Amino acid sequence: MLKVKLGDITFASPITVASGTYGYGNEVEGLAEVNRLGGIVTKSVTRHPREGNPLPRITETPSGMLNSIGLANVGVEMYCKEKLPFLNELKTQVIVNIAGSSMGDYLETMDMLEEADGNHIGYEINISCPNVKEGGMEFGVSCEMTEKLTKEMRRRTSKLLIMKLSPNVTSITEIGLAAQDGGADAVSAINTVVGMGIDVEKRCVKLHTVFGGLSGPAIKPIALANVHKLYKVLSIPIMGLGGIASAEDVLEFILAGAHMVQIGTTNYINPNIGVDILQELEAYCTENGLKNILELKGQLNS
Amino acid sequence: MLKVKLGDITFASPITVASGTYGYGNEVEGLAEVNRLGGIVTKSVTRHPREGNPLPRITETPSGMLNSIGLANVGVEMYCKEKLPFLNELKTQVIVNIAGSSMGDYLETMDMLEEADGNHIGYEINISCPNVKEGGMEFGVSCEMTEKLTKEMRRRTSKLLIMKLSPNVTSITEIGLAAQDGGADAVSAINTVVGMGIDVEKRCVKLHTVFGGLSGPAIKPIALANVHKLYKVLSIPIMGLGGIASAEDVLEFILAGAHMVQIGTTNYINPNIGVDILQELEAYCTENGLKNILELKGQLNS
Amino acid sequence: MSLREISRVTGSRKIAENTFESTLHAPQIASLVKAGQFINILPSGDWPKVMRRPMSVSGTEGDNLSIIYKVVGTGTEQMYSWAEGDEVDIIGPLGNYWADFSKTPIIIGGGVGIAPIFFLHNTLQSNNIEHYMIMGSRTANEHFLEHDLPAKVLMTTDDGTYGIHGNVVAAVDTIAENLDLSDTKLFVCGPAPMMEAMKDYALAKNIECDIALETVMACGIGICQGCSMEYVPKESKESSYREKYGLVCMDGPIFKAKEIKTCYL
Amino acid sequence: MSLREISRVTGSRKIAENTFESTLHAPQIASLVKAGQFINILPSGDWPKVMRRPMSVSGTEGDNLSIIYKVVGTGTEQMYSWAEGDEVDIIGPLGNYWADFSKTPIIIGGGVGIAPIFFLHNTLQSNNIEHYMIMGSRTANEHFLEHDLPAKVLMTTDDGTYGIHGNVVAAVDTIAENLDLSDTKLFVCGPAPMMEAMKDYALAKNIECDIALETVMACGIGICQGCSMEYVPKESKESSYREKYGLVCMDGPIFKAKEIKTCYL
Ligand SMILES: Cc1cc2nc3c(=O)[nH]c(=O)nc-3n(C[C@H](O)[C@H](O)[C@H](O)COP(=O)(O)OP(=O)(O)OC[C@H]3O[C@@H](n4cnc5c(N)ncnc54)[C@H](O)[C@@H]3O)c2cc1C
Ligand SMILES: Cc1cc2nc3c(=O)[nH]c(=O)nc-3n(C[C@H](O)[C@H](O)[C@H](O)COP(=O)(O)OP(=O)(O)OC[C@H]3O[C@@H](n4cnc5c(N)ncnc54)[C@H](O)[C@@H]3O)c2cc1C
Ligand SMILES: Cc1cc2nc3c(=O)[nH]c(=O)nc-3n(C[C@H](O)[C@H](O)[C@H](O)COP(=O)(O)O)c2cc1C
Ligand SMILES: Cc1cc2nc3c(=O)[nH]c(=O)nc-3n(C[C@H](O)[C@H](O)[C@H](O)COP(=O)(O)O)c2cc1C
Ligand code: FES
Ligand code: FES
Repeated sequence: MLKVKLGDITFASPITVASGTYGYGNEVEGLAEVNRLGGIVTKSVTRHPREGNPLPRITETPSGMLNSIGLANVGVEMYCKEKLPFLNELKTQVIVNIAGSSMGDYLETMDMLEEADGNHIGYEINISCPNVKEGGMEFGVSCEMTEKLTKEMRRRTSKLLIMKLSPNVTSITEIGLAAQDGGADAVSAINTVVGMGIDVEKRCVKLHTVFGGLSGPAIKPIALANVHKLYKVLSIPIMGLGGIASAEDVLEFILAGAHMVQIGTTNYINPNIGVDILQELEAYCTENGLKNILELKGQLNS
Repeated sequence: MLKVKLGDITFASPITVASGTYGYGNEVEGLAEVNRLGGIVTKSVTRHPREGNPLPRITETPSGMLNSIGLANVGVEMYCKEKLPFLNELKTQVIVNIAGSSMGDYLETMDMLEEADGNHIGYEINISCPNVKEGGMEFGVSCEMTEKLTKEMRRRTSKLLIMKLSPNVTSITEIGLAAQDGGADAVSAINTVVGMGIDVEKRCVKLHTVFGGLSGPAIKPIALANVHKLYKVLSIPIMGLGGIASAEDVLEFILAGAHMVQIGTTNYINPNIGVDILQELEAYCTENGLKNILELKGQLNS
Repeated sequence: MSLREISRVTGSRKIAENTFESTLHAPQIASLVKAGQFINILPSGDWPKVMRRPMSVSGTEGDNLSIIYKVVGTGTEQMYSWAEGDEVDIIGPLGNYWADFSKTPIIIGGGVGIAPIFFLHNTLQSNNIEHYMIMGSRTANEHFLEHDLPAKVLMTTDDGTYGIHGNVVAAVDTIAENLDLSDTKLFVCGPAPMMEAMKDYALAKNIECDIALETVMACGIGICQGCSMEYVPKESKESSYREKYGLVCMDGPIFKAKEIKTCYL
Repeated sequence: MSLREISRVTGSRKIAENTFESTLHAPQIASLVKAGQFINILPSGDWPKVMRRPMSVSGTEGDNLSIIYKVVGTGTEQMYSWAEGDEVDIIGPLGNYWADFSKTPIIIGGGVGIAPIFFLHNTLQSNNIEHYMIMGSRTANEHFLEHDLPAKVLMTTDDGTYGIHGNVVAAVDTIAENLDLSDTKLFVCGPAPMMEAMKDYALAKNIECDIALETVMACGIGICQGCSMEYVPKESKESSYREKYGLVCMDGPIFKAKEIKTCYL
């Protein structure tokens, strides 16, 4: 009832977990039933290891949080050596998230992943990280750059290619169309929204980098709007994310036009939220006589 | 301690109330001490009366709300006849918010207000309403249009001219600079963020117009980021707004670079929140030995 | 004019399945409020949402007023956990009220829509105005059975577990048979389908009918323009401000049946 | 490995000004947790924030574990209102723990930083390891006076209202006079300024010193990378992943004083 296909790949359910909120799947051992998820998207991997931004890096906000982690990660070489073996053992679909500061970065990282002995079925390309000077945002706000990067990557892989879009633009649909024209199999939307916090007592910013990315339930309405806008113009499927915290939220995204969803920040509160939700969705399908959850996709009554 | 100047105008405090969340000052009689506020910004006034969007028009979201009122208002003629007399009696500063669908609309409305016998000390120009097809958003996302409109208005009035900016753009600073170049005395930021809600039970959108504007504490981090970005490039002052719910929030905006602030959605919970806050701010100034609250403006320690 | 009052909880009790009555000590509002009006409640001191919760007043007794509510979400859950003596910030009285009882009133409440109907019932009674009262619910345990009610009261349940088997329309029809309809007026509050049915009935039979609508409200005082309802188009085709849409908080909550395009808001 | 357990509140009591101790029935975590480790708490079922609240375990007794906290915000307010029998979702045990007691331990806690120090104290006691304990606070009523403590315990208050007048550094200095510093080890947890002072002291006197840091945490299990601390730069200048920044939740909360760039996080 929950089975969905993206390209040639079958996912046991449309429920996956978002990059940066689930590590590489091993950290949640004992806390979550990883293998029951539809899939996991790894923390962004970059060409070289990154130490990340100076602290402080996170702060809570009303119904959300700001982060400026700065893509701290082991780098693609270590990823292949240390993280890949565990990921290869998983029975859930693995999507590797790639970030970079330049075209070369992105492509080299992908080349290395293509050559590595990984079972991952696809890539999510982070062209929308607002938290590092060179976080790919120059790609994410430009149609030309997005299309070019997508094309180059498409040439390199026959695995799933998913471009992750930023909401911090005047028109997300233009960027989405560029990704589609470049040959992406899907887009995911949204990455975090640019925000800022101030510590009044210390009279200083709450994140060392001044600006950071807002995530969590606070941004759900923004995410839904972006997903729905994309749904209306794209012919490729959309992975919807942003503030999902319940089965009802997932249904909202599917009704808005999402083909699959990712759960991010809520994993911090409940590392098994994805599995909790898919159980509820199964019950929902049964109760509502749905053969497959995607019968609801984009089905908004007027 | 709270007195601030904007252009030639002195405000008893930097605390004002946002357009659309305080009506025309008369509705809160008995619930709020209007005359103790620094000022009030009226509901958007348009050239002709507007019935507003079909219902439903509002819905709650995590720490916020979506609205698509559609600028329902009496129109400028009725405004002058029915609302102006009451506003003229107020001892607080009145800023009239103008919205429109075309250059002609905006300018005619302003001409009529200039001719009317109003005590208002300035205008806030809504070029950022995401809720009507012709809500001025074509102005708010374009530097050229913003500058042109600002210039035309500047020629027509010597009263305060404040352009109200949208966060739904790739670069708010470009629009802000255009307003400054056009001759605005200040900008206010931010208007609502585009969002959407879905009623899962009914499988329909929660707002008749599909998309609406997100406001309330959920957007405070987004508003702060925009205010701070503007502060770093503009030479004209900024009225900061978006999610303010406490004196601490006001201090956050002032530290981020706001010269004055507006309180919006929180008025619905507490119509006297502005006065409550300014009392707290007075106490804060005393405790912290500030002669004037604006000593804090932009004073972020690093 | 409405005012804001920090009231005190004087008591709460369960009156039906998942339905509660709370009384608040609120001398100023209690002295002003009329049947049909509502108050806008801040459910708790650290209320995390951006809107208050509107509730019809179900009655007053001296300095106290009461409300009746179903627990459906965060706000009503907070109300349900009010303890005696808790302070509750309320704004009221808000909206218009039931008026013009020159024709024989048949007052009809369904679900928690019973609240303003109870208040009306008591107002009519203390003014010695003869009236009929109909209370509808889906099933017996949703009825406030222990309420001590005089004659001319009909109870209905959709499932027949108590009183008349059927909905309130059937009950009204029963009463109406023995009445001069042109000298009868309906006062209605309840769930949308019930109100819609009563509206259709009243229009079909040409009975005067006032209906108290419900919708989401941000401000409750005519500012946000969020609580709109749609009028049946007027003769004058000029579509202008508040001709096409009314505000439930200010122009209502009570509207004439013939003015209302739909009760589903 | 950590696990998630739905614990039950078995009791709560006030132990000092604005400071509370709660005990949770959590058999699995209680059996695993070691002094210095923490748990990550979901303060309530309808918790409106996006992060759990980390709390050091202050001790265990059979199937129960205890925590000590100051009420400072929404989360701790919820904890303060826990009733016996309430279910509380916790994750633990998390982080590293106090280890290596081959040198004479001087264990030092300030404010609610006392929690993991209490646990350490009990661990040392049950292993018959001789040690000194210093508890610092700003003023008398912040001390947990009724705690029944053995000898070799010094209490300090900044304002002299109880015990030694002054801060914990002064107290350590007093003890240290009669000890071989090279055979002494400090174990510290408390407010940032106190930890920073102890760090400087330990480095100046070349005393081994382990410090339990605190910072905001989103996940508590090494995923979000939000809980970073900065290391004193290493010899090897290669700046790479987790060389420059450590994660308090995984690499800590306990770090060696000489590794820590600053205790202010
Ligand atoms: C003028 C007026 C008078 C009212 N009088 C009463 C009364 O006497 N007793 C009573 O129990 N309720 C009354 N209501 C409805 C009451 O305001 C809602 O039940 C309440 O706001 C729900 O708050 P919550 O936080 O518990 O639920 P939420 O979490 O806000 O919502 C829970 C569910 O209830 C639905 N809901 C929320 N608000 C409304 C609404 N206004 N109308 C219909 N559905 C809604 C939501 O869509 C959701 O499905 C009245 C409403 C109005 C406008
Ligand atoms: C490993 C670890 C162990 C801890 N052990 C204990 C303990 O045993 N007892 C105890 O009382 N507290 C402990 N804390 C701190 C505790 O987590 C915070 O006090 C708690 O999260 C505050 O939650 P709140 O919702 O009540 O306050 P919030 O509303 O979140 O914050 C209130 C105020 O406290 C500050 N604050 C919040 N979290 C922290 C933090 N982690 N460090 C410093 N300041 C903070 C905020 O900046 C704010 O000013 C520990 C923290 C960590 C990381
Ligand atoms: C702490 C943190 C770290 C993140 N790291 C990444 C990352 O490395 N790569 C990426 O593409 N997105 C990253 N994200 C963004 C999320 O994948 C997701 O797009 C965003 O948080 C919105 O979803 P949510 O509201 O469900 O969290 C991160 C988010 C958070 C909160
Ligand atoms: C119900 C509603 C109506 C609004 N109407 C207007 C309007 O007419 N003109 C305008 O410029 N802004 C309008 N706004 C936007 C607010 O003035 C403000 O920019 C926005 O709500 C963000 O501030 P807040 O989070 O404090 O509410 C409206 C906002 C709300 C919630
Ligand atoms: S609730 Fe705001 S206008 Fe009616
Ligand atoms: S709290 Fe998330 S990595 Fe430490």
